[in-house]
Amino acid sequence: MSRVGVFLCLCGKNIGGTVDVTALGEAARQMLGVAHVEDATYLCSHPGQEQIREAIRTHRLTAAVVAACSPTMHEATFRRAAASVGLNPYLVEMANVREQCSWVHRDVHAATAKAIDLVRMAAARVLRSEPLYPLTVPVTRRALVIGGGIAGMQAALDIAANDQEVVLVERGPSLGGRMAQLSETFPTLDCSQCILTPKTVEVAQNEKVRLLTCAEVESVSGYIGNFQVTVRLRPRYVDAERCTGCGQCEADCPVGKSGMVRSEFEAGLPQSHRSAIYRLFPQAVPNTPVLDPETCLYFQKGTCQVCSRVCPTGAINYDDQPRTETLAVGAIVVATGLEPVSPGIYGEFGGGRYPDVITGLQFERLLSASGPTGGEVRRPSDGRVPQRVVFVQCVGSRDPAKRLPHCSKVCCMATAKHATLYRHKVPGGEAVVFYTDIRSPGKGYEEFVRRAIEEEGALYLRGRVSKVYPEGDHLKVLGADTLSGEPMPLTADLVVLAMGLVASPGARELAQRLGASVDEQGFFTEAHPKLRPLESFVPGIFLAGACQGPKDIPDAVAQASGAAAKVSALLARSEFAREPVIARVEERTCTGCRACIEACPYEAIEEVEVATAKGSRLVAHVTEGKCQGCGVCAGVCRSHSIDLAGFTDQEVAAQIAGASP
Amino acid sequence: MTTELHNVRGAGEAGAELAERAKALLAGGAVKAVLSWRRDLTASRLQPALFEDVTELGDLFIETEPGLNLAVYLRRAAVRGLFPVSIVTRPGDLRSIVVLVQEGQLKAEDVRPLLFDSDSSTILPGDTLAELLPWLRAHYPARDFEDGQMEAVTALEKLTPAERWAYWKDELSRCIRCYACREACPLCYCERCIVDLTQPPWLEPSAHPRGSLTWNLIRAYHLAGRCTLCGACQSACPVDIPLMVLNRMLAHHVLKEFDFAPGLDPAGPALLATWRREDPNELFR
Amino acid sequence: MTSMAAPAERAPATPGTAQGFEPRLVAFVCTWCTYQAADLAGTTRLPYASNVRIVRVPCTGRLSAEMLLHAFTFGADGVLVSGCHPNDCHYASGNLAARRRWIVFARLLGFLGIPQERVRFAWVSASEGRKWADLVNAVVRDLQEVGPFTDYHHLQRRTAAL
Amino acid sequence: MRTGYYPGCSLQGSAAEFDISVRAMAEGLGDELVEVADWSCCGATAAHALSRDLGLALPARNLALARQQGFAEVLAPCAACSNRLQVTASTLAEDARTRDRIEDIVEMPLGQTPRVWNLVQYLQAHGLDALRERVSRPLAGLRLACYYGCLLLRPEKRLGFDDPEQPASMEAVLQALGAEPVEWPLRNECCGGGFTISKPEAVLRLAGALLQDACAHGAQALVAACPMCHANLDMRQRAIERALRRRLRAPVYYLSEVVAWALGVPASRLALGKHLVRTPEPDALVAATAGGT
Repeated sequence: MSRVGVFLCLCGKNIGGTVDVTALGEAARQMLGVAHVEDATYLCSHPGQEQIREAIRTHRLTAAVVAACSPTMHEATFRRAAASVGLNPYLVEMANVREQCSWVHRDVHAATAKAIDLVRMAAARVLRSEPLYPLTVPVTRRALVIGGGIAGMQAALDIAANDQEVVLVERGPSLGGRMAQLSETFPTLDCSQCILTPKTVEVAQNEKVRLLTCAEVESVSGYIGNFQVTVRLRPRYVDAERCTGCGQCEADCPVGKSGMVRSEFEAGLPQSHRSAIYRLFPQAVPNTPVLDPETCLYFQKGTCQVCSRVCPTGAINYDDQPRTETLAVGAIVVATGLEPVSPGIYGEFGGGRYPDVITGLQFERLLSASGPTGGEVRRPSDGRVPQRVVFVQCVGSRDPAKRLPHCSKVCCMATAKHATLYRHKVPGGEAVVFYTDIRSPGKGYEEFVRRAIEEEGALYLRGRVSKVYPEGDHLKVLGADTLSGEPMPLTADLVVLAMGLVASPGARELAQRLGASVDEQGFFTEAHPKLRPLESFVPGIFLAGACQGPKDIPDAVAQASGAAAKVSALLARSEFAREPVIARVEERTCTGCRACIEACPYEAIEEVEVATAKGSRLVAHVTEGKCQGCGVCAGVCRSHSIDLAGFTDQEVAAQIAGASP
Repeated sequence: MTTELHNVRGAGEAGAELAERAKALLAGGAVKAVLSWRRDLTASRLQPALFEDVTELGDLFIETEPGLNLAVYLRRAAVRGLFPVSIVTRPGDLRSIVVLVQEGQLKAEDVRPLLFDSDSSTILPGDTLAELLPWLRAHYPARDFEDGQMEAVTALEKLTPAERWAYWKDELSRCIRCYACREACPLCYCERCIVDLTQPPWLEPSAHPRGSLTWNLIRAYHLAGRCTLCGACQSACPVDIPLMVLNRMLAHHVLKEFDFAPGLDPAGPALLATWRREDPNELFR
Repeated sequence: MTSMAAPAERAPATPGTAQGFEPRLVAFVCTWCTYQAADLAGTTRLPYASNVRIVRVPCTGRLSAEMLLHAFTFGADGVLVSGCHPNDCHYASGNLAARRRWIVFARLLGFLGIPQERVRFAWVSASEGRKWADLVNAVVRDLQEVGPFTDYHHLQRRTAAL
Repeated sequence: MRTGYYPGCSLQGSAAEFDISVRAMAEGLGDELVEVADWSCCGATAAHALSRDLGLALPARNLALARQQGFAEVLAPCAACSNRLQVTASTLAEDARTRDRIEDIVEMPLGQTPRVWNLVQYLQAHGLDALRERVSRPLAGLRLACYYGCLLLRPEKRLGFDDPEQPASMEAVLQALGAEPVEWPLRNECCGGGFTISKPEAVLRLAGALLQDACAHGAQALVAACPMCHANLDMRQRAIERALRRRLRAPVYYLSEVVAWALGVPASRLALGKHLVRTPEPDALVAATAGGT
């Protein structure tokens, strides 16, 4: 039979001053199952804790109620004390008679009466409690990083630095992501490639990192510490073992010579083209070219085969096949990055129909020394050097009408950089910027924008552009200066749209495979907007970089390192313990109505078949690793066949009943 | 044999057609049995019957009055053993079958429903859920709240809380806790009904008015967003508690506030297991 | 033990209050927001009506309708449910799932004639200690207006009139 | 085919010729337009600015009437009318609570409201191929500038039959008639409609820019589908010419007029003479260009 010990803390005068602890003690002695009552001035003190341990031993207590401060304050303290003398910590219940009683009521009589009820409720509850034991979940000590951009590479390198294995999966043919496409980076204007290349090389050479390119996550099962991930590898048609990266195939490919295929890496600039067998850019890692069957003459017309003829090592393999590989990992880092909104949805700017209205990313390529114009700013239409460039900000940002209400965060800085670099390259040229607000928080950012305005002489006009259309071989830009309240019609040679940023294509599908969630722009939702920004809702799946929201390079790198730290902490031990507060199903009475499955925010419940006298039936089954213990499932179960350990129906009912004398 | 069918209650010509349709399914081997009604001359009302033999189909009748919902038998082992079965339904009955499918209690392919629409007193074409759902969706939930049907609800809503309380206290005080309502409802399929749970005793089992109040309250609540207004519970109640007033009130508000109507989409969500950000928030301060 | 006999301090009772009646209020609150708010009210020493008895659960989504009725069965004159604001749920959406249930449940209670003052719902975040104190005072005041829930508590005494 | 017809106030007054040509056009298409009995004000353009419910209730009454009178589709040629009616219909369709409130106000059941069309949507619904087949007087060689204005296209969320920023639906109609629509950038810019009384000088500037741009892109005439636009482009054109010190004399047709003409409706049944800028029959314009003048 259960013997509950009740421990009353006076907390100096904090409780004792308002609650008549003597009366409380007398009342407690009358309560069902209470075998022992004692008080102390400070139960949380060492002597106080010792007092509890002593009482548990001598009075052979089977459960304890501690009437003191808030459990948020000292529940852990008292549970540890009990555990140290062999009493299951989950059989220690606190009655919050300080924060929720003595501190909020002045009348001694009323406060005491309430304290008595609170202790009775706790005692009744703990009588119904059962011992619980921390769950231990085994951990596969290997991480998966999805996305080979700067964030993904940083995460992979940091995890590897902790001597833990990493598999880095990149959808494209090589590493680098968006950063590889940038010319210079704000606010320091150092060349993007130059600071990126060492990282890509480091990733490729790190023996703890396994790099899979042309690879996509196909399916994910399992849970924190124990994921099974199936990766699909597209054929590259080039044998990486044999390829020396000489580039002969690329050079001789007739598709390249014909110039009929625009380069995705060059953001589809009309001046740009690539071969059917190509590398995104010369320093690409891995340096093995990839053959694109969509544009390859051999795959399309069955002719050509030039690449295999010119390849000195016979590395070309037209029969290469797609394959899948299943990986066992303990943690996953999502670093799938972002993409610019398509200008196609902005008819007022020509919807992509006017060659000299280009996106910021295309302008980056025009500025880049490795770009199609060798770094000279030339108009796509006629190759002339534009004498006036109009930059339009917030195209696809802060635009609820296009269901893109968010600020894309980096465009203000990117535009200031574009204006600056344009002025450097075309000294006589005019840079006009239409902005909504200039947002430049970040080290040296505001100074950078000011420099663009004051030293580089970019003309900043606050207002949105309502329309752009060709007029002769110029562009008419119908802008407005909302500060002077005047319409600002301008003539320009080139218009650069600072396109808003959304999650990279496929993010939504990936989220579904991972069981994670994304917002309307496809950005992954973090577990808590303030306190858990590096975690997804799914335990063991972390977020790095722009997949969680628009970010500049330093932010992406910082978040990647943070996510990596969390991964390393998880992978540090071969198993990890967690609170045993999880849902459990009474299979005998579960009818398999699926309500709990639908209600679970974590996809932690599934249908399983159980044998019955009449054969078999489907019932709900909780995956311990996934369950977060919210109890929403228990709240919807009509037959109360699913319950929440630590907050069982029995415990809650007893606590409710305990509220009445 | 079909000649006898012309005096089917309320069904008229439809009866003959029904027998033919049922016969086709049974004879063709598409189903192993047909769940319908049989006229038993000794009984005052039609009896539910399971026809396994084509030759017996002559006794097959349609109960056109709302009442027994044959879907309730679909959880009987005897019937499950004969899946796939054909079952004669009225719209409310058929929708309860949709809910059963949605809640994983039944596989769509196990039932070949025949749908009798008393408004037009016709048997509708089609004998699979897929074929019949479009018709259901075209007519429901609109038909549930046609003129007259909401009168009892609105009348009560016009009263003061005290008056409503008095009304229900009186109505529910007649409840003898026989649970006929539960047994008659195809959606009350819990292996262990909450009222039979003794630890904790959420619902007081004894038939005193408070116990009966909580029982009827929880019964209605557990059917919120599920009840398809077939009327079986009320017609089964020996003391004539107006259960349908509760059910219809909830159905109406569920439709208004969540734009939700049950029994029209076997793949749809369950009302109380799901949510929308735009759900009304007025109740919360 | 007559624990409820004592008067509780609060803002001056509103006129028409059933004199001396101290309602019993059972509050079901979530661990992450409202329970923390109640603690905050304590640490900032905000006095409020002592009639409330808190039952802590991880999330308002954990609660079932039966639990609320249970409180009435065990003598509560009113019930209060409170958790995180709609988009702040620690468990992503538990409170949104709960919101639906309570809307339906409240409808039902209202239709049966149970005054809305007896079942109250509110979002109180961890930072809203003041809101918690004011809320409890307001709810208790309303309960004093509608008086004891004897209607319900004594129901079982009346034998069924068949 | 039998379509409900909601003329609205303009078509009974300043834009009578719009009404006349729409009816003639419909006849030419073999469609029967039946005026919605007891129709009342649509609330444009002031009501929704005063009160949301008023702005919804006024159109709602007309929708309810049309429904009662058994119309599945209603043609409201005036861009403002069709705008208000469509905005209301879709608002009520997606917001049950507002609908209940409005039903109480108009004291009529709204239920499934009829589909409302502006002139362009009406022609689209009719099918451009069907239209092409009925053309008996193709407008070959006629360079027309379609002017959209604002109410015809916006709000996109509610009307959404064309991209407000790059509209092309009227051009498609003209192509079906054999004409040569000119592409001109300002075709969806503001004509100053709202200021026509309060700030006429704004109208002169804005509408003036439109007329010049259209002419600059080689248009022989403009085509509009909105009475307000038409008033600003046609009625005020003399004032605009004075302000610009430039002779424009650009005829402004209603879309219904050119369609009706192409369908073979005799000029006698169109009130082209009611326009303030002399508006010749389309073929006269073609002849003029053919004659090289």
